Amino acid sequence: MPNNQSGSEQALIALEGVEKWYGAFHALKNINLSVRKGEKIVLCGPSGSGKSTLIRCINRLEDIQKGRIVVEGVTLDDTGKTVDAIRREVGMVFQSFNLFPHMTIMENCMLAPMRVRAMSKADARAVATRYLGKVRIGDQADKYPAQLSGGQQQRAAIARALCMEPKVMLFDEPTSALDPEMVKEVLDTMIGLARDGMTMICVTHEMGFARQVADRVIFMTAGEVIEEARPDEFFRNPRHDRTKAFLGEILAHH
Amino acid sequence: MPNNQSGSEQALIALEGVEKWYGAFHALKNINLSVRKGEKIVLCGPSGSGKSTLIRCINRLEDIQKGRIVVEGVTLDDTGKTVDAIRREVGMVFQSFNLFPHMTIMENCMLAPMRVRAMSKADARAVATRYLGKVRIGDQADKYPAQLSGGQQQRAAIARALCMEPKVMLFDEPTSALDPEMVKEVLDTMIGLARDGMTMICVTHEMGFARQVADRVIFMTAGEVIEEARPDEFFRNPRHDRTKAFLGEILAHH
Amino acid sequence: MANIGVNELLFLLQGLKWTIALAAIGFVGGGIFGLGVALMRVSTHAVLWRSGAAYIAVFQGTPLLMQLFVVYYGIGLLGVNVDAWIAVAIAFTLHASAFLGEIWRGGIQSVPKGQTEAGKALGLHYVSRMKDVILPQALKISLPATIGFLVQLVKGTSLAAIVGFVELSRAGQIVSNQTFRPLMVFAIIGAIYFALCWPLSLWGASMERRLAKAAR
Amino acid sequence: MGYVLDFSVVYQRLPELLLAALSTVGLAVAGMSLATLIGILGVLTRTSKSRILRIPTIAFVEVIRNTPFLVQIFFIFFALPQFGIRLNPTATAIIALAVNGGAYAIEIIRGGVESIGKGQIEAGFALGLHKGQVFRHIVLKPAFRAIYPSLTSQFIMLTLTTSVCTSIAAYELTSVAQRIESDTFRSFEVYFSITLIYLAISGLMMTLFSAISRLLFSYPVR
Amino acid sequence: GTLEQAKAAGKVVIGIQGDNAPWGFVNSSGVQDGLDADIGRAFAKELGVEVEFVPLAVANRIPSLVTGKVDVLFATMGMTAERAKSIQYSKPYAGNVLSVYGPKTTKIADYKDLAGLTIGVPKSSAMDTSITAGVGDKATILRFDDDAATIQALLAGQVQVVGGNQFYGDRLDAASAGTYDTKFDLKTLYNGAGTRLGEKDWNEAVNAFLDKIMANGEYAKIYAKWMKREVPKFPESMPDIPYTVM
Ligand SMILES: Nc1ncnc2c1ncn2[C@@H]1O[C@H](COP(=O)(O)OP(=O)(O)OP(=O)(O)O)[C@@H](O)[C@H]1O
Ligand SMILES: Nc1ncnc2c1ncn2[C@@H]1O[C@H](COP(=O)(O)OP(=O)(O)OP(=O)(O)O)[C@@H](O)[C@H]1O
Ligand SMILES: [Mg+2]
Ligand SMILES: [Mg+2]
Repeated sequence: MPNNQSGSEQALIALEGVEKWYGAFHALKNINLSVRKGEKIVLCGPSGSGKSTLIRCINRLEDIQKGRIVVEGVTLDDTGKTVDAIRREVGMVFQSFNLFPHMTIMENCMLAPMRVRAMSKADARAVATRYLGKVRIGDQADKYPAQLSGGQQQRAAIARALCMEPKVMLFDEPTSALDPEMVKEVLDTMIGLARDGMTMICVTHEMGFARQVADRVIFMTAGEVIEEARPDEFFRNPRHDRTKAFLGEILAHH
Repeated sequence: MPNNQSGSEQALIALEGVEKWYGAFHALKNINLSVRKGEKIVLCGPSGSGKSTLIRCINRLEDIQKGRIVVEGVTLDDTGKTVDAIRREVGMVFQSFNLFPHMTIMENCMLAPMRVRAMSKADARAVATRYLGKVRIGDQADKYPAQLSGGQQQRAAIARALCMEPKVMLFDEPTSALDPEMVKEVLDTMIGLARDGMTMICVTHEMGFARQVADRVIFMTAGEVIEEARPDEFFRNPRHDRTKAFLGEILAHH
Repeated sequence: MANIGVNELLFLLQGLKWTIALAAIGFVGGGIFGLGVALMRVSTHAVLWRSGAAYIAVFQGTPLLMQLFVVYYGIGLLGVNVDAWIAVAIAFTLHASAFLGEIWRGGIQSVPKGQTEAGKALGLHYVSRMKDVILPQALKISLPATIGFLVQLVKGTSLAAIVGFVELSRAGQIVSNQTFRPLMVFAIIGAIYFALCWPLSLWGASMERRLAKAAR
Repeated sequence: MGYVLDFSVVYQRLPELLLAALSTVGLAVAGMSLATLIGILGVLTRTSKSRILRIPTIAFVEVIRNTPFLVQIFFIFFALPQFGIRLNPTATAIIALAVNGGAYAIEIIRGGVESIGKGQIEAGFALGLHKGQVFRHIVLKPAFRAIYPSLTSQFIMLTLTTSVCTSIAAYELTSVAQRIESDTFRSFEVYFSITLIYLAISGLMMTLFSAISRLLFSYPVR
Repeated sequence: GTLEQAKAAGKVVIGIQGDNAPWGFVNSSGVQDGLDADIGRAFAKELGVEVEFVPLAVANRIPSLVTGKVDVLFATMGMTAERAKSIQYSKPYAGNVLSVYGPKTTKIADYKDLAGLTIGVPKSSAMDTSITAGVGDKATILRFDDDAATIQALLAGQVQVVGGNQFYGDRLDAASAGTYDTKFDLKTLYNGAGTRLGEKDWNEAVNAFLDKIMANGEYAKIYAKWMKREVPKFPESMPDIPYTVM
């Protein structure tokens, strides 16, 4: 799917013919994807279909064997320089939060701006304060991760990524480790981000969220993208049988 | 709520004025509950409301500071004897499975019957085979827990508890550690058990399950039972504002 | 002034025999009592775990040499004649049980609480819960540290010279004082210890790798 | 038995013993500090992708852990002068303790580093931190917290091992005790007393270790 | 136990050094040998009993005696007044000329020439005591576990001189011929057998035995075999070191 978008907006992220193997296991098969600035993509699919692998390739937590990944004009190659450049522009929020347990929330947020952007302590604190406020946990700044509820931790992880003021945010099932009540607060935070125009790629099975904010829903199975559509179309009229079966089950016991 | 049930059926489990503190924290406040043989209770409520604490008190994984817990006529006191007697009659399934990782599924299931019921190896194996079949993982008997999927592990945990042929089963969020596709298989197993007439107390937020099998839904908040009703009533017409808010949120983003 | 010849080597190997016997005593005694100490340390009974803690503090905190001395000569001073073997057995047991107790306590405590709870919920009594559920897992976790300690114990047997055992190190000292070649003698001794300990270390490391692989 | 315990000898020479005890503590603390440093650097080379760094580290660890401390200290004191490296007893003792403790520390700390979840390291990378920064800011502290008990008990052992340094004539508690013993033949009194002094030293160390742990590792975990 | 008990049991247990050739050592066949061993054997023969040697290290000589694990010590024990408060010495039965040894190239004639040097001595030895008293804190004294380590320290250059017994010269020559020589003598130290304080029976038996072998020439033979020197003249008494139980 070469970049034949309306042209006025250049692709912020482009994956071209990406192939990824784990040993003999073919995890990603000929992935082509291009994301414009401000676009919000929801990625879904059954367990093991390669969703996490895909977004982890984008900020080079996994390497790829074939194809090309371009972020903001920088092509990811094997040099540390392009990796660094890209990681500075791409924030990531993990399913399991991965907050640093030995630092307060504030310290978690200040670390990367100070070490990577060489910000002064005061500046880093100001940035952290701003984003912690944005995700509405400014009052928790001086607590340690273990002292926060799951929802609060996940929002802290979002704030930490935002403090680097990335151009793109990647979310890997950011709500699935949370209990039902906490899901909402994290989703609300993400909806807020989406409204502010952040470019987002989000792995999630929260179909309400997909309906509300996604520009495109992408459905993967067995390492392939088999469906890609606007959310209303995706839910109303899925083309593939596999998609239909999946949607059936996901929506069934809810 | 003294035991004023229809009388034909005696209460299998009765909690009377139970109070529980963790240090200074008042975790359970004046809990009164009586469960008849064959009854299925669903316990729900926000995080931290004391649901786990409540069911853990029933088989004495936590001690209580006030009140009385009676299981099948035996009053739990501080002697090891009543604790043993009750634990023999009450099975429990944990959210995190807690299978013994160094034993195969078969060995997991045979351990307690052999050690507690002094069953012969052959008898224990026969019982284990029966219940593993019942939860439809008979073919996984000789694998180790780590070799099973989450849903299979949880079903093995159910089989393990069933092998003691308990009068009551306690479930503590048995599906919340599972991914969406695996939830279904465990719920199906539980529905099967319910149909067979097992007495069950189940902490869960799977409202479909509650609708389908519960005789009563109990809603807790801040250590208190604030609502207790038949499921249709509970969902259609919750009395408390707190319940309404909670249900609103749980059902909203599904 | 002799040279280091076959006789001297044989003499050292005689010492090696004692080294192995002493290590075995320490490990058996320490293993049995160490389990007791570990169980005391994880007990919910305050008196038990406090005594366990005090035991560990005292016997980890004093040199093995001094423990041997006190057991062998200190008790002898009271007019009780203690056999050297018994003294060694007692002192090595005290020393090893303190260290193993602490290592195994760590192992037991790193078995998730859910395992104990699952055992309880199944109605298993204390002995079965420990023997069938907790200890096998704890032992697995602490195996590398246990082997590490065994290696240190093998080397620690040299201190038994104070109660008259001519084990490897003492034999080395004797040979060194006859030949006046301490460097050569101790190089040989180092090599013998290495030959004895390294396979143990390797075994421990391979065990560690196996465990790491088993845990997903 | 006719023997009468007489601690007055020890009491008279207590100042000497206490001074020597101080030296023992000094040797132990210096040894531990350097051992920790060796441990941290060793973990980096031990886990390095480069074989040129990794293999020698492994060899170092295996040789040191599987040979007696006495042999190691003899080697440094008596054999290194042949290669032109002549160290006085105190320096020899500190280096031997550091090398011995360091070999153990490498393996212990490596265990801690490996216990850090992959997610923590990935989170660091995802924030744009470099490898060194990830190690320094994200891995090190939780790793030390995880292995602190084994590291400190190894260090208590190291403290007691200082007594072996007497064999190269280093000045420390055991050597002074042996001198007093040989002057007076009051073996029991001397050995009982230094047993208590060693117990006091290790008690002090344990107290200090737990204070450090409270200071550094008191962040809550679940 | 007592002398009577030993005779009844037909065995005397003698504590002896295990690694201090040529006084007492275990030879490479694992048999106790040396001057002390021969004298010990003669002592047992005199009593008409078997001998059992317990090879001891420096650190456990006295404890073994005091706790009754051995009956008597023939363990190269230099006689000093301070030590005599803790054990009962017999008459002296061996002499030991202690000297300072060093490289031929350094000129040292007495204690004051030792100032500023690093001196090695075996710990718990009379050389240690003498040199410590003689130079005080004007020199660095390193105290090693045994003779082998002390000599090795000199060879390795870790010390500049050593204080040693009369055999150091031979050993240094064997290691590096013509490099080292004797600088000056510190003193002659006499060794006595040790028994428990207050136990008359053992002390008298040892003294009577020593008198006898010195008179009948057996002693001179043993001495010549190991020491390769003239038998020195032993003092009749020493201040504050009683030879007998009072
Ligand atoms: N390090 C690895 N080595 C080998 N196979 C791997 C590795 N990581 C992932 N896989 C395999 O790659 C496939 C894709 O994994 P991935 O984690 O991307 O799936 P996913 O779509 O995110 O699934 P889920 O919804 O369960 O998170 C899976 O089949 C998985 O088993
Ligand atoms: N060991 C403990 N010490 C102190 N407080 C505790 C302890 N265990 C639980 N609590 C507190 O008791 C309250 C009830 O806990 P419980 O686990 O029963 O809640 P829950 O209703 O099961 O919540 P969830 O849905 O999150 O599992 C919580 O506020 C919790 O913080
Ligand atoms: Mg995934
Ligand atoms: Mg709970």
